[in-house]
Amino acid sequence: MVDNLIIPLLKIVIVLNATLVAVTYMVLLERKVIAWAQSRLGPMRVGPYGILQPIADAVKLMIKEDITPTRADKWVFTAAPIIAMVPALIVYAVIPFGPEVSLFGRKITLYITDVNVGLLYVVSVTSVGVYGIILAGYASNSKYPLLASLRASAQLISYEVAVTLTLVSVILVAGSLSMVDIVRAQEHWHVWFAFIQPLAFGIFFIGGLAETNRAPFDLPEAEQELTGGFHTEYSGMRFALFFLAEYANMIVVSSVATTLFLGGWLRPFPNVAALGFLDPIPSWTWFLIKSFVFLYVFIWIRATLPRYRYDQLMRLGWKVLIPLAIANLVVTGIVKVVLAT
Amino acid sequence: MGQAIAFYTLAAFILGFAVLVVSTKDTVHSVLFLVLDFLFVAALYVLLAAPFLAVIQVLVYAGGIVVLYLFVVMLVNLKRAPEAHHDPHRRTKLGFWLAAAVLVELGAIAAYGPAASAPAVTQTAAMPVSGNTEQVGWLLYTSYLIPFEIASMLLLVAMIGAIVLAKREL
Amino acid sequence: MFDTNELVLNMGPQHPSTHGVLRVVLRLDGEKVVDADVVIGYLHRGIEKLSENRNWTQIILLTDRMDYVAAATSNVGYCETVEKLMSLEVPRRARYVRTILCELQRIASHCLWLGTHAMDIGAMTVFLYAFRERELILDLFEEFCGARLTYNSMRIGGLPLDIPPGWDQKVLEFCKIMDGKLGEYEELLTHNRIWLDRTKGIGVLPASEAIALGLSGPPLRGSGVGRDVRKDEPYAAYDEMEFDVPIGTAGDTYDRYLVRLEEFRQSLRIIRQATEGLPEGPIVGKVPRLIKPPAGETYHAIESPKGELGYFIVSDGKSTNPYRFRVRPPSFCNLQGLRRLVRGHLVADVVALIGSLDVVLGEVDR
Amino acid sequence: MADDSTNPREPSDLPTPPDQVAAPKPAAKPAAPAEHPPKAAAPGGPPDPPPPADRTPPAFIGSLQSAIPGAVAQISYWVGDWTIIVPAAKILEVARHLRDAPDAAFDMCSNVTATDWPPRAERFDLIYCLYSTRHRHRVRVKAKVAENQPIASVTPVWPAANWLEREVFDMFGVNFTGHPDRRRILMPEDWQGYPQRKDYPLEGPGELLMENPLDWLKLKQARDEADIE
Repeated sequence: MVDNLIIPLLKIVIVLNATLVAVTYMVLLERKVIAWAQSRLGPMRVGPYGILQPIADAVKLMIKEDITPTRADKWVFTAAPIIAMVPALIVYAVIPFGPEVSLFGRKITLYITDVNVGLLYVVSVTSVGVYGIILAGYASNSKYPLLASLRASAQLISYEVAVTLTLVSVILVAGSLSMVDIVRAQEHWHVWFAFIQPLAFGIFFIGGLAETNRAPFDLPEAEQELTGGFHTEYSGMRFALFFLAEYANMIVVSSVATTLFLGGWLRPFPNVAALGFLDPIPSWTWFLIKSFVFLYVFIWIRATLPRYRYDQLMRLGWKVLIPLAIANLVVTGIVKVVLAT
Repeated sequence: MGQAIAFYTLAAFILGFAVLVVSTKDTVHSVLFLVLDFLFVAALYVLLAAPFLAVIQVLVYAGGIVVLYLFVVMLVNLKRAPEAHHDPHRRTKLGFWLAAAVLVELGAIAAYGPAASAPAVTQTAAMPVSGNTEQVGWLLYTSYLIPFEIASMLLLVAMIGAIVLAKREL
Repeated sequence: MFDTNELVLNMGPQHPSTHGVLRVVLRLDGEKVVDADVVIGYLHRGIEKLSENRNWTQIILLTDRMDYVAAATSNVGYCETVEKLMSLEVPRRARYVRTILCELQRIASHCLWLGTHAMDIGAMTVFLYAFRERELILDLFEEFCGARLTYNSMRIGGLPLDIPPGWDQKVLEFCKIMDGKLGEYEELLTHNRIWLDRTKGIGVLPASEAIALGLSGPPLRGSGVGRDVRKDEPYAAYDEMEFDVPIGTAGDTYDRYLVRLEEFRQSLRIIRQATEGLPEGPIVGKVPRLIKPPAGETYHAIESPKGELGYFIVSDGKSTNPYRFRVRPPSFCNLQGLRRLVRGHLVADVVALIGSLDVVLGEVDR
Repeated sequence: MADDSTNPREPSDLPTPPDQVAAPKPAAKPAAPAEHPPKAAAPGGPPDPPPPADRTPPAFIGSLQSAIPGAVAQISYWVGDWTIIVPAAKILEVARHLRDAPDAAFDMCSNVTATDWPPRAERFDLIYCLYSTRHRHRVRVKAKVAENQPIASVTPVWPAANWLEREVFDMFGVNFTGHPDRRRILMPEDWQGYPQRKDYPLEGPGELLMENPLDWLKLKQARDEADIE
């Protein structure tokens, strides 16, 4: 009973809440980091150094008037933010934050579940999240959101192909689809897969930027072109859901990248004994640090780069990333066969 | 018992959404119901202990193909004037008889066909691999290699055809 | 069966990238622009009509409200036109200070252009960097005339006030700071792959077309026409300054960007020369108590940061108001080229092109 | 020529003003004897002073005169600017010549505007400010038109004139013919009257309507309904 129901439920509650808090503070982090990049201070008023700003934002968004455009498709308009938010949250079910730990004399795994097809689960669930954006654009019955959702659907499909192909190369190396097994494989090989599969790592990172609609690929919400894109007509809490979904997706991408390429919860250089003094540090700390670095780079890129144009984005996806990913996959397969014989 | 309840609930949802897909007036709603339908079919696969198929169902159909449907539906303005719906070429009777014929056919298969006794399950013992994903892979590349290759050839041809059609200047 | 209608997209007048209240009605095929109709007039305040009922000095503050990001330049242009009409001579010191103010204003205006242009293309950090430096210029203007945006900083026949003590040193200090900051902008943009992709080959305008469309200022020079009113018809103290007129070769958005960046440097060069060689002497010429130019009409143009800013003024010689006051706003004429530029490009390029023309709607609509 | 127009501030460059402040309009108009019938009336028009004796007009004016007979009705020079006054009927011909003749080469039309002199029969002065990027010289061309009198648009010659002429049409109601896109540009499309005309009321129904939006809306609604019917 305790093992089958209460502990998983507790884990779900903890992960869900931690994620939501992380997401709101991610917004603050982004504002702060960009502000520092731009020689500003960022939010400073709410709490010391603006530390309570996310709470103020949440309150503001909740008490804001929730507007539904008169001629919008009301059901779809309401459903779209939920469709965007839910997949972003249920992905965390398979992300391993750490290995087994013993707590109060009970072995507890630091992940909600470990399914055989974990990685595919991540990919397929996030691919459903696209509907939030597409339907938001359609349901608003407005031209800017419509253009944005056309952009979003094309962009997400194209980059999903490239990202999935890189994942296949990782699966080939690890020999498993389970997220936990992939980390264990990196432990077994004594090396992070980022070093074995540097190309896949790069493509995954670029594709991750594109799939989360982050700069320089933030076309579906390009404020300067499409006045906010798919969420132009949204306000209040529904807008906030989109906002949260975007940041939750960022965290998902960083977590997946950490798991697949940076050794998940493993400490740096797991094979170097000289770094053994790092072992007492809890494994989930490493996971969080690595994910944080990813998120920081996401924000850093946003502060630095201009935005790609739609056709250039598609060209990059189809003519550069997908061929590279396929080549990488083929080479990986050949090497694996050669090494096996 | 629990499994039966789950199956019939899922089946009811699947059929209900399928009816909604064809009966809804708004094309985008129709596509949405199709997505829901696919998700429930995926749930059915989970129930059948085929998680790999379930995930692939969501990834390929819900996440990929239907997005393309939506893309086309939104790009091509299908909201026509009401009189356009009264299509003089509509063959309501023909459609009805066709549907009836399919129903009869299905009934005949159910009644007289070989009783499906899950031959795949018996084969698992012969397979050197365990786990759902590995079994699917094994079957695809051994017993069903030729259908698999034919399907991929078909897709390749379709893809080339699409490129030829879409590219205006060649 | 397929209804491939063109999509009509109404961009503006409320849109984050139309730099004010510009409205562009785009006819799109997918995301490709088939045609565009540029609709202006949302900020029309009738400055030309108003001026016919103000006396000559009062009009100076109306000129502030035209190109509100380069108000001092508008002031100088107007005052010089009236001086030309009255055959007034302006003391050399006043002309030098005018030159310094005009060039500071050019840098401030270009800072605003750079920031917003980069922002339109998605590089948000440049925006804040450029505004940081613009702030320094606004501080200098505040010290000179007490205002930060609408300066009213000129008088017919000279200046309202002499420069505050130590101001010239501050200007030189600013030049030193600005030198370094230009590198910062360039580092973020000039060789950035995405920036190049977004600006190279976008909105290519050959020289002959640019001239025919009546473009002036950086958009014209970006197309490779070495036309600069400061060189061709020198006013203020430009005949005593040494500077180059940068011109582009390809006539695309990137060249217009490079031209403006080089103009930063040339402006700094002019400011240094004018500040270091600032002559002593009076700041106002012999101006009659009642300003009433003799009957006649004239057209006088100066090089504002946006292009050729011309004033056509008719005096009837009897009243203390101009009989006709007409501005040739550079933004208005440059904006005319937008329709030609956006055809065949994508929606994302439209905002880049609006930014690359650097229009100020206060001046377009007057 | 280029030097003349460039630096008007130099006093040596300026002509001695031919007539002092508020002097009567110069009677002698050598080039246009029949041009200004109502000239005696008070604000009947700009003085358009003829060039002083020691100023020779630039060569392109002479060649314009010989190329198109009757094209130059009058030449004027004031504070360093040359103005050619041409008959309204010949404006397009003159424009073509000024753009294409190698000694003129006025390839840029930097400004088109108008001035309203109400008592005069040909109440509008249309003023074209031209510039040559090759020779770097300027000239102003002026044509006089009456209300509703058609005048050919110069947009086919200089595309730049498109918006500028639209503005003149918007503000003065000058009847341009052959303009590709003759719509109002700054004022709303349904605006009544031409604001820059001298007889346009500075206050009146137009402003009152703006102050009483309800009245405005009622009027608009009435008109819209009339349109639908």
